[in-house]
Amino acid sequence: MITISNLTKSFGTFDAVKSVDIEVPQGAFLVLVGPSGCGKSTMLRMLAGLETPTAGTISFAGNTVSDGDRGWTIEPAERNTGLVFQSYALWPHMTVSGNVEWPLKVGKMPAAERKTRVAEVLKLLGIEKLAARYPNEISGGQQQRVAIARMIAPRPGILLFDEPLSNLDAKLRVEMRTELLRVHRATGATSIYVTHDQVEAMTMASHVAVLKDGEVEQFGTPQDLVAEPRTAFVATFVGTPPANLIPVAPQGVATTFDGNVLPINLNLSGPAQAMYRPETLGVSAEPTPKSLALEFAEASPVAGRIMITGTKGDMRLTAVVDSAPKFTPGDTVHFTVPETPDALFAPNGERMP
Amino acid sequence: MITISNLTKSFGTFDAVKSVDIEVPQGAFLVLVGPSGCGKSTMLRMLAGLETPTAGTISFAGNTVSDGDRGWTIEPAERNTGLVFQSYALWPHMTVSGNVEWPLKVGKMPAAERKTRVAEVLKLLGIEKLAARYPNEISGGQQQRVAIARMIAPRPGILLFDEPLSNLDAKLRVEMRTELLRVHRATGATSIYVTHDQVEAMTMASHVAVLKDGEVEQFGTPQDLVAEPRTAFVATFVGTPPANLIPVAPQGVATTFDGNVLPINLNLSGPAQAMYRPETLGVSAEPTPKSLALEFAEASPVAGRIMITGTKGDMRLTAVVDSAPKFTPGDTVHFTVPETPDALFAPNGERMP
Amino acid sequence: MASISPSAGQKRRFSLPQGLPLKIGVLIAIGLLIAAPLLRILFETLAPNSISAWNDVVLSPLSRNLLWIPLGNTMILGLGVATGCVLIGGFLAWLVVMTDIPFRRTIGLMATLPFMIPSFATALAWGSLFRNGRVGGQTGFLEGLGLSIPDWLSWGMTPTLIVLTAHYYSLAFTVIAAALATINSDLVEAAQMTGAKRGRIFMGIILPVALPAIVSGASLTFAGAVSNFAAPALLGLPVRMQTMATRLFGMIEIGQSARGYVIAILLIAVSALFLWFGNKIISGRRSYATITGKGGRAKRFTLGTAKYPLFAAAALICLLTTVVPVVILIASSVAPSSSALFSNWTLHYWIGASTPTIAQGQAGVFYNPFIVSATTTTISLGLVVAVTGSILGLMIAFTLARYRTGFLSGTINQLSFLPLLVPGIAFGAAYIALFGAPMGPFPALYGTFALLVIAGTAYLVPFAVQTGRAVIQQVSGDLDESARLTGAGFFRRMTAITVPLASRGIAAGALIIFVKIVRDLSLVVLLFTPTTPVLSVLAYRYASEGFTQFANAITVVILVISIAATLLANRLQTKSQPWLKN
Amino acid sequence: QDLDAMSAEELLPLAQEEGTVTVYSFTSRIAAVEAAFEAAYPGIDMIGYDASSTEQIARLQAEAAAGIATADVIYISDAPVVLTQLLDAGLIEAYVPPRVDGLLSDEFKSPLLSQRLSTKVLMYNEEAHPDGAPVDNLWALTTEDWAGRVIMVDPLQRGDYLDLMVEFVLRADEMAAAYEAHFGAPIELDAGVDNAGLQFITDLFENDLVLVSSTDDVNAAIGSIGQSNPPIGFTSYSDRRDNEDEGWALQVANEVEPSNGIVFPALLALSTNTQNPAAARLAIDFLMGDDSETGGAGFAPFYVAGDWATRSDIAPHPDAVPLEDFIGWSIDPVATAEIRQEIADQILILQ
Ligand SMILES: Nc1ncnc2c1ncn2[C@@H]1O[C@H](COP(=O)(O)OP(=O)(O)OP(=O)(O)O)[C@@H](O)[C@H]1O
Ligand SMILES: Nc1ncnc2c1ncn2[C@@H]1O[C@H](COP(=O)(O)OP(=O)(O)OP(=O)(O)O)[C@@H](O)[C@H]1O
Ligand SMILES: [Fe+3]
Ligand SMILES: [Mg+2]
Ligand SMILES: [Mg+2]
Repeated sequence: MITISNLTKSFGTFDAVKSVDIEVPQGAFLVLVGPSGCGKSTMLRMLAGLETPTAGTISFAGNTVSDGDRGWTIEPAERNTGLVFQSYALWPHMTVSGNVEWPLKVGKMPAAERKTRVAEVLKLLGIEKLAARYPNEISGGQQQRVAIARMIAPRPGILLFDEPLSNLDAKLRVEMRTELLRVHRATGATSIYVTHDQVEAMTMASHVAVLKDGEVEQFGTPQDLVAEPRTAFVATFVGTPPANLIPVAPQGVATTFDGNVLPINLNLSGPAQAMYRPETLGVSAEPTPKSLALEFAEASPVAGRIMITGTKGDMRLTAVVDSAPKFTPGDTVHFTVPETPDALFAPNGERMP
Repeated sequence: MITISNLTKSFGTFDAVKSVDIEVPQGAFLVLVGPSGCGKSTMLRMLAGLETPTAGTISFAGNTVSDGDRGWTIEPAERNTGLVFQSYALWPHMTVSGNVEWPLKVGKMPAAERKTRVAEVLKLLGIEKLAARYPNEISGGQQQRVAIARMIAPRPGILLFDEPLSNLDAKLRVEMRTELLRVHRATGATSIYVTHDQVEAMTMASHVAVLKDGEVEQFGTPQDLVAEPRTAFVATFVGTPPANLIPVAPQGVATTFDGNVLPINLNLSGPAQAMYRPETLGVSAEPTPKSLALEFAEASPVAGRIMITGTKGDMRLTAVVDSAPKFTPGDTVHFTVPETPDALFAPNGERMP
Repeated sequence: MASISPSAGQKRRFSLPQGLPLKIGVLIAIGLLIAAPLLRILFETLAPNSISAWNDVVLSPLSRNLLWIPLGNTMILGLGVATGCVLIGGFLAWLVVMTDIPFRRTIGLMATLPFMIPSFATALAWGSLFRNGRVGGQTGFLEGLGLSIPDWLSWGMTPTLIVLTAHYYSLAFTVIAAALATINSDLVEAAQMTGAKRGRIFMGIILPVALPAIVSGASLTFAGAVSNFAAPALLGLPVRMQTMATRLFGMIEIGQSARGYVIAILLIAVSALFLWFGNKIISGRRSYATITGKGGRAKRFTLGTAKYPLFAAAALICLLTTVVPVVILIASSVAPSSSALFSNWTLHYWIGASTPTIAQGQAGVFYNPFIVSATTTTISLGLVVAVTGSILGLMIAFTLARYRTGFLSGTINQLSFLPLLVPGIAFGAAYIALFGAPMGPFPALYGTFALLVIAGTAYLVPFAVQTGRAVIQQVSGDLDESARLTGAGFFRRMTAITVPLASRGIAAGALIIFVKIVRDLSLVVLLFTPTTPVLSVLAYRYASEGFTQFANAITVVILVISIAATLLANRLQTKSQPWLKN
Repeated sequence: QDLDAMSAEELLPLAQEEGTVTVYSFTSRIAAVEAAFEAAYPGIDMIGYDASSTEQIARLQAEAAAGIATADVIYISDAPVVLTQLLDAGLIEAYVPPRVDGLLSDEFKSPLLSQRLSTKVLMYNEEAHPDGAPVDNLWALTTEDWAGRVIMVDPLQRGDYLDLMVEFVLRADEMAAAYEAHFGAPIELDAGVDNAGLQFITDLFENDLVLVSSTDDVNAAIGSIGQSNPPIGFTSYSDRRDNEDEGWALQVANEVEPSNGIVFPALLALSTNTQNPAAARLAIDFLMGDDSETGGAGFAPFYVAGDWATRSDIAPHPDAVPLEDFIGWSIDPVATAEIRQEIADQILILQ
């Protein structure tokens, strides 16, 4: 079990992580998601012991390993954690197999066993043919896989992944995530995994933490998050595609949607944000009484359907429909809004009952 | 117009790119997709003039800029191309704004204009607050955006992007691709864009080239590729999720599907590979006459539906269904196969008529 | 290995900021090795009978000629030479390391040589071309052609500046080349993409990312220039140009060592100021990490049409600064008369048997019974000090590169630089006084090889620190971090990660140390028991007897040893960095 | 017993018991002495340390500070510095072997034993001036004729040249007389200059005296053959012996008013804390030469033209002017040491 309490990390005056409290059960697979720069990597680095927290503590199975308040931290070497760096951090002077083997050497694994293990993980990641190359002689995605191989080879007790599959193609990514899950399950290790890929988050996670500006917005199972986003931010952040938010305000029995009055009564007492999942929105080339006109942005086939996005000022709506007229950039798309939103959030982002 | 003919690049005995022929019309937006290590970055680097081809030529608007056969290439400086490096290649000794500004200085843009332009692109990429930081003081996704900003600031005539959005969160990625498309359209520049994100490929591309092992598997519009994959490889590579392939062989009037005889007559004369789009497959917890039993791998909500993946040996099937029973890892999932496949491919991968 | 928690026994709590133990360790080491002797020198000048020297030097009617004018000259020399060296050395380093210039290896080798050629030879080479009739004796080649060379070109500041630059640029070259070798080519490529021309990329990207190396190169060449005695003495004295170094030497020589030490201390103080400033530049938030964990490609710049002009420029520099002095040096070891270097050559001084008519019957160096043993001693001393100096230097460099800010780092940085500026004789004397006698359980080291090694290490460690730090700063921190996560300890990481990545810089430092100690006289002569003399002492013996040819022959032997060491280092270099192959 | 009074024969057994003797020598010729010594006294190992006077002094002082003593015998020049920094400081002591006591004049016995004499004197190019020295009075060097053409080593970089300068001051009266002899009028001193010697130094510097850094440079400048108008300057008389090898035409100016320069001693002394007192004395005895014409093996390395043995019984070298015909001033190290720094300061201001 990993207990993170009140964890804070500041760089100068900038707080990258702010009073984070999370409990990760033994063997859990925690996925951290959040916008670029929200502090995910910083979290992982603190868990790995590479960064001393400014405040707060981290404990592994009840033993405090980092104590920001007292300014100490146990050496990374003694934490039995492994980290796939976002920057890979491959050692340029070692070949691919050298990179994977060195940690095993440090761990005093016997030579014969080491050889087998290296071959095994390289095979697992599909890079066995590159064993003799140097990191600057392989492609970006190959480098990323070497970084993963290097980390999992010594079978650390806690696996930390910082966007480990970001540079892989979709096919490989699907395979790799299955493999990583297998590694995770086989060792019973607790894993913490940063990703921007929603599908990855949904399929791999036993728990998800959504971070924003260094704070945890919501922590729960992936299903919870999609079904019951606690804030407007979470709603727009999770899901493939994520939900839409439309600023609404009461106007008599009708409601203004992003300024347009539509004959829909939401029973509001004041301005709010209405959440609509993409599959609940409709799309047409012609206006309807309950539609909003946006500028067509893009269309793409997804899961046998069509995902259509329109923008208007800051607002961006995505609908997933079975079929739709063919739009070209610059066209106006009319998004039809259903009677009831999937959720309502206060203007400050909190969920309304 | 960019004409690539017979382009080859070898590293020692290894051919990273093999006789590639492509014509990219002026103002097109070509997306390169392909598995990790297939030569995408190498292609871009040759287009940028950073790598001299081993054979073949590249010409821009009729002027040959690289000639591998004669071993010469025009300086990158004289090509008016911009490249977002997969590794970002930010200059560590310059601040974020310094990184963006330097190319403008080189381009002799007047100081006042430069300032405006830097502020403008930083704003475009949402990193205006980081202007005074050094690259080692910002997150991975922020670095990636700086790399983009630096490339687009001087408005080069040909834009080359090497997985420019891979480290951004989904939300930002959607916004950024809209912005990049806007930049592309505004300047009329020809763009070549490497990505592993299918949605990106589908929404941004005017043309897509699918690479495999350094060769072009298929070149066409995104719609073509999804609708008419020319090879089995392309079929399994494009689409969200990509299509499934099942090895089939005639067995009297029936057919073996991955070894299992199903009462479906495909009129085959020999073994082949049948392609099924995920949305045509069904899923059930119980076997049906026309189903294949696989081990459940993962499930994830996509576009209001559920995407379910099962594996059996090397075969991996993905179905997208409106609803499905709840499986847990280790369960058996039965994928029901429709009467007619969406396409048939010969065992060597070629499409059968 | 499913357990999450480290067992309680593994727990180690650090209430100290990271890096503090390392800093303190290093500080203790250099405190003992460097600060103690320096303080001793300082106290010597504060003794009751020498304290007046401070007044004499700083605040008396003598100050003008004793301190201020020499100080002015010294600063001009230091800054001028450092600038020149960084530009020339940087230029050559760029050509050799980053471009496809023809004969790269040869140019690279040639560019490391000038430092190995004694600066007096370079000064003589200048004289053989530009000397005019002011002093009398033989005039230079150009006057021989009938040209009239003005005094300012023959003597004084201009020739001294040029000669010292020609001598020291190879230091800058070595350091900068080591740093440039580590630059991922994608940084340069990104600059090429902007349309920037070569010169622009060089000035805007390459030099700035190699800034730590430039600062190191500038510091080393600055220190070299301000402490060099031979060139200003040969070229400056005839027009009464004095530098701190000539003054300091003179004061010690005429028995006014307290004044000499005061001058040395002031020189140290002034230089420390520059060093502090240089360090300031590179210790900000800026990063110089050019070796990153995303293996960038190793690729060379193609020079295209500029190839041959640039090659010509490089070849000319190398030729003038290496070939000419070496030819002069060799000629002076085979010419019976120092005033006619190119006539009546004889190999007597090399292979001749003892003839009573020449040099009081000295046999040629090859028949000299001392030469073999001296060569062995010299080489072993060089090797040992190169190794110890590199190890200590590496520790210091690592500390400085990783923990760039803070008072302790500043102190370490300054201290580890100072020995460059201390006169060897003062340093050696302080060493005898401090470590000569038995100390507690340690036996008296005086007269032992060990003392010489320790003193040599302390004396020359600045080279290893400067070259090492420049390169280590370019190793991205996450490479070390990812090694920390594997559980590897400090030394393990050092040897497996940092050293190989910085190997070129470390090798460069070791090479410079080797060359320095092999050539050094003042420290060696004071500390060593010359029953088996080293080569430099041998050369000194001959020179002091007026057997210049023999002295020069030995200098040539030293040069050959140095070149051999360079070749060896180069070889190891290429072998040890296979990932940089092209 | 009193070692100082013992003869070499008496010292020998004691010395052999000690077994070794270490000599700090300012000249590498000690190597030849070592061989000869070990041949003469088998069983005693002589160890020669070859270091310049300055280095010897630094070393002795540092050793003293560390409380160790490795030297037994000091063979050194730079008498004035040695007297103040070593003898007065008690680091070395005088010893005169009884055997040679009677063969030395007093000035060579105290305060320290002088083994031989060297010079810094005015030399000229005899190829350019076959009829003898171009000057007959030192003051001629301060005239227009010799502007920029008098050369010497910077007296602030070499002790023996500083001693030469000091001697001019110590001999101010002779300098004054020579001035009058040369210019026909009594000397008028500049403001702030209080004697003729200093006036000479001042005038010399003002006459664009050329300074270089080593005696060899001076030799080459003055002596190189093939010069039409060679400079003149101060250097070692003994360097004339290299004329043939080096292509020089150095000759001493021995008919110059009031003198041509200085004659100064090379000193031999005992280290105060010597561990090998008998062997040390034996070594000094050996270095003083045997009773033959040329001083024998112990003195052989020093029996060169232009250097003179202090022992009256060693014959002058046949190729050189004998000491008694030589007009150079013999320095008085004690008197020199007294005003040496002061003169150095004056010169410093002149530069
Ligand atoms: N210097 C080299 N020596 C040998 N092979 C190399 C070298 N550089 C690249 N390669 C190989 O060339 C192939 C193409 O590399 P490239 O970087 O173009 O791949 P990519 O398509 O961009 O892959 P990714 O999506 O992983 O970035 C890879 O298989 C790589 O291993
Ligand atoms: N040295 C530093 N000084 C100041 N701010 C810093 C420093 N290092 C990181 N930051 C800031 O801390 C924040 C968190 O960074 P972190 O790398 O944890 O982000 P992240 O969530 O991993 O983002 P990404 O998804 O882009 O990788 C970022 O906004 C970054 O700009
Ligand atoms: Fe001996
Ligand atoms: Mg990150
Ligand atoms: Mg790539």
